[in-house]
Amino acid sequence: MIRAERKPVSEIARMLTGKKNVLVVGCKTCVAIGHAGGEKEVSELISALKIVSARDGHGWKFEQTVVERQCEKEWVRPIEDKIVSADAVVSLACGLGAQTIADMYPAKQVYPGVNTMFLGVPEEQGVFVEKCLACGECVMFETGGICPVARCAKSMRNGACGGSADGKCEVNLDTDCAWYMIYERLKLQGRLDLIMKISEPKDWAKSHAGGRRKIVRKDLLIQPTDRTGTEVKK
Amino acid sequence: MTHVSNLQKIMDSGKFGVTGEIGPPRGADPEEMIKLAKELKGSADAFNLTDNQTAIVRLSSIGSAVIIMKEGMEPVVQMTCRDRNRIALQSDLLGASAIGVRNVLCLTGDHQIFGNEKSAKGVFDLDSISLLNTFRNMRDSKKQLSGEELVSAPKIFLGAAENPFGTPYEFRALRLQKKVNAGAQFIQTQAIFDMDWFERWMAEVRKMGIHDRVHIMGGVLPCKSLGAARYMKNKVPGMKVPDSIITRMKAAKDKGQEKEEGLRICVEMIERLKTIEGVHGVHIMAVAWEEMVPYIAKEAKLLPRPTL
Amino acid sequence: MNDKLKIVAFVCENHAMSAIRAASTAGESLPESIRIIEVPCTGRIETPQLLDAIGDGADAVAVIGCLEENCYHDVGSMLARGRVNRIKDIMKDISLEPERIEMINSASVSGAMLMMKLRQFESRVAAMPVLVLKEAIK
Amino acid sequence: MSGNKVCMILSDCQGCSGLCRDDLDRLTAALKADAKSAHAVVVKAPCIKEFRKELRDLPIEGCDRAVVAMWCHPEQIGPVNWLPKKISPSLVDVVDLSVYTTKGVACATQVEKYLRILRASAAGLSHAEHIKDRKIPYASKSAIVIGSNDRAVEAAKAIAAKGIHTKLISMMPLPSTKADHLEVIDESITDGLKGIPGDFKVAYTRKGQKKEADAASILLVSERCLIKMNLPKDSKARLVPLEQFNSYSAGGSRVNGMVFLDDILTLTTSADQVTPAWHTLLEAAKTAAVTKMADYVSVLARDVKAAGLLEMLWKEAADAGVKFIRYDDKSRPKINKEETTITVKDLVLGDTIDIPADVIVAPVTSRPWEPVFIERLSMPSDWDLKSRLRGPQRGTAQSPCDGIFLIGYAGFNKLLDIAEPEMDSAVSQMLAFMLKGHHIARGAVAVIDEGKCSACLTCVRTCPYRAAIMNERWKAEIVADKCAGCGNCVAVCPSVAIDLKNSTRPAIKAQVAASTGVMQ
Repeated sequence: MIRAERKPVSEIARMLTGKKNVLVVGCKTCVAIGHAGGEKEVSELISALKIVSARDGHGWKFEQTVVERQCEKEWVRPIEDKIVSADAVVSLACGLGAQTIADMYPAKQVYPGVNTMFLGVPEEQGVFVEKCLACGECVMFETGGICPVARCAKSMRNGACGGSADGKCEVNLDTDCAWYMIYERLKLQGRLDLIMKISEPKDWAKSHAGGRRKIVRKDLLIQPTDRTGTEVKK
Repeated sequence: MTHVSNLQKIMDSGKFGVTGEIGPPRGADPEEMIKLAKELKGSADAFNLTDNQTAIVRLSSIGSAVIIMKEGMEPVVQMTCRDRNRIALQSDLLGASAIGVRNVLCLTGDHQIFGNEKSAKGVFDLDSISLLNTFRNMRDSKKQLSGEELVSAPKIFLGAAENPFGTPYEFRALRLQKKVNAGAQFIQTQAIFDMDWFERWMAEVRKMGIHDRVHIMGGVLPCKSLGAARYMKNKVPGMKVPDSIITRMKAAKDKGQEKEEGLRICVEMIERLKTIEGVHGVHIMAVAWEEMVPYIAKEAKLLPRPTL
Repeated sequence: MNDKLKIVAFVCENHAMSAIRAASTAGESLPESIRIIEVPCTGRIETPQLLDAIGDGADAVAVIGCLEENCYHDVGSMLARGRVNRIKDIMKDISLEPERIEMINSASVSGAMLMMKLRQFESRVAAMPVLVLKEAIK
Repeated sequence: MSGNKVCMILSDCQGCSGLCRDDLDRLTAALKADAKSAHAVVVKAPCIKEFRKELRDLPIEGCDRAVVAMWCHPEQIGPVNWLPKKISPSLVDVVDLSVYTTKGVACATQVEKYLRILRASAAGLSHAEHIKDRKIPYASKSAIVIGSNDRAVEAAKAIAAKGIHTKLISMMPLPSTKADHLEVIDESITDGLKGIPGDFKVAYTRKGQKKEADAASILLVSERCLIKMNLPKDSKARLVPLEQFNSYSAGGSRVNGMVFLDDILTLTTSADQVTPAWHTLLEAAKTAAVTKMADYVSVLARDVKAAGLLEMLWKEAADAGVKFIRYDDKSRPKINKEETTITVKDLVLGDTIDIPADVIVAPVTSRPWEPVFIERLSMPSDWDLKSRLRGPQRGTAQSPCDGIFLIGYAGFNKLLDIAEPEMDSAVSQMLAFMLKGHHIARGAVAVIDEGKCSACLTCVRTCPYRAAIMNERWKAEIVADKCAGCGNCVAVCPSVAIDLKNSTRPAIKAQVAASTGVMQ
């Protein structure tokens, strides 16, 4: 899931200087489960901001709410009243949620309350680790189900580099070397031939390097045709 | 096969090759480097010019190459994938070839986190193996990575580095094979301190027959002090320094003796490298102690360097 | 604004509360500024509640739980420590003294020692500049 | 319905219950004794299915309902239509006891819980709704003090003086002590301890004979817990425990000489085993030297262990001006009464020298964990589990098991002025426990709002009692009988889906507001 981390309260407080009615919106999906922007974190942020407001005399008035999925317009619309009556909206959802509100209500000032970090899994209670880079071209079929793009510090396609020591990455000695793991995994599966193949450089055009990406599922489109029978382009 | 560089000629003719290493300065003034080049001239067949080593901003590798070529020395230009994407790498190769650089060492590069620009975006568009493959195709098939034809091909002797001491250990010889398959013609290894380990690795390499297809140059690094040896043992990932080396360094009474002992160990390493089947040369990495290369080469009876 | 110090103490009803009761029976009285809120376990306290105590006008907050290695509910005082540290970070971040919130652990038989710690805490808080809140929190 | 006779079938196929023979027998006997269940049958078979025929032939007189209890899912045995015809399948209550099994809880506690559930079923109540806070009266009215030293005798006397029958089990022979309600069992080795609060059993061996004693509550007094940390009379030096060095250093004024001693026992007993807290000691000595707390800072030690980190610390301390002096066990340092000095024979120089010692700093909490103690007493298993999981920990130990009180069982020596009030406190707590007369078994209190639950598993991972599980709708659910109402799940739930009946959010909020005066 999408992992995020709350911005320092002082940073959020600076953003809100001069505002009056502040709406803090959480999201019940990824960031809630990731303990970054669910109902609990919304309450926590407001409690902290209230202290700042009371001490520095900002006069903020808070309203709080959480939506099921902030990245979807239909879920945001029910809280329209609250958004409209606020002069600042602090979104504790990931970058997607914040932008959904910002795009729907262009006149509103929407502030991110979290730093969206990565796509990761909970390794244990309270520990989240990155495992996918959303690069647009999954290569795990030949790396034993371990993603070298996200899990190798240098995103190498032909590892392991010389800095792999005792199976750990030189960049962060707490982190396992992805290519060490790939080698061990492929050995276990009896597929070491895969690692001997010289892998082609990645097609980064499929990632963000190719510009903003978009997926269109034609079969899901509710798309009228014009009189000649050709699809009207959306 | 035509020989494009002196280094290639020497090793192809069966002679023991020697390379040194020069770390370019952290400024625009070349004077120091020119002075050093004059001192080092003749002590090795070619000199590596590091490419922003450990991600510290320095005078560029190709720029340095021009400077030492003016002094009549042969450069080995190091190229890392950390700072350039495939466009820049291919363009720099063409540029290097055009000004007469003939030896290129392809590296993935140290991670930017170790350097003095920690916030930099690491490019890592390619890695060392795909870089080798790309350069080989540019040279042999006159094709750039996308498949498009080049107007003219670069002339280069391609090298790579390999670390026999990294993990997974059993993969290290295989990875060398991978690099050779990708086009590496010479290999400079990570600094060797554990010679027994290196010999075991070489035995594996020989078993696979790779030593006939590539010139392996053993890397050696003279230790300046006991502290330096300890640092390499404990702090540098992927480096193996056996306790025997530490013990020997410890026996030294003062700084001067430590230096002498460091040099002595280095010379002994080279002597031993010469006896290993499949090792075609030595790469002397006298980091921050470059002026000692002529001394080491002399002591290891590598001088005078042959001219062909 | 407040001439009298107010310290809100969240106290677990197991070992920590027993310690306070035992000390009281033995004739020791709680420092005057301490107001006790009994909770089933310090692990039940959530971060907003700790912040709200400060926001509501308390000068400091103490979370008093079992000894970590011997917590009545196994994990409670460990989790509470984590939350107290999280609030300390927030306090630092908004330029308040992180020492205003403290985790105190006590075994039920160490009432005297707990009282001593509370008195020390009170005097540390008393030495801090007065926290002036300009607005009332709603 | 509750007036009808109930047949109780208890299936312990393949020993799934994990109960030992005795405990199972106890459970059966208790069920049999219940007037309502005419029959309590324990079936031991590979599976209850195998025994259906036998069950059909059970001579069940006057029973028209049945409770089938086992430790697996009811689906395993299918519809219960194999009981005597008189019992209609709709009146058969199948109870899966495995749901109520808490790992690491003493068998006796577990049996007590099962009994509660089965009795509820027999009474025709659904087990979940029956589980509320309940009072369990103590089975025994006496108390046991285990320990051999003076403190133990004093504690036992104090308890007996309140009219509670008290047994003092001591390893050592004790001089005859006469007091009302006090029974001294000396020269006895304690073998084991089991039971639940209010009903403990202590097994001991006296003169080769194995015996058992009942008690509602137990006080353990560790032998080597108390150290009198007194300097010779008239000594002008000040003694500071190393553990309190920080608070001392905050306010201490500058003195002439400060001595750091490796172990306080050097001055008090002849114990030979020392495990000095080197790290703390060296840090403290360094601090003292660096901040010039004394003109002359020295460390007196039998052996300076210098390796790893310590080597650096040692060097730093020496660089800061700390003098290191080694002494021998044969010639221990002596405090001079008249002057504030210590006389010590320097092992290295071979000379006897006087060191200025206005302040003496020594660790008092450096006793090693006492394994003998754990071995001798097999504690209720939940405690045992904790010790195994966490290993020896430092701190005033209190038993996690209600009704057992500890003094000095802390893996370290304590100052007398700390230990004494603790002893008084433990005794008064024990008396309070005895006065209550009953033990409260907690009921279910955490409730999950399924609509809010995002199935994130946080509560499942956190619950110390394994009471939070995922139900068949893939939402979290609290197994009522396992929940102890601690509220740890409430605080970790990111979706605010759980609330605690006895400590709700509004209640805490109101309490906070009231205590800060916002309400007025």
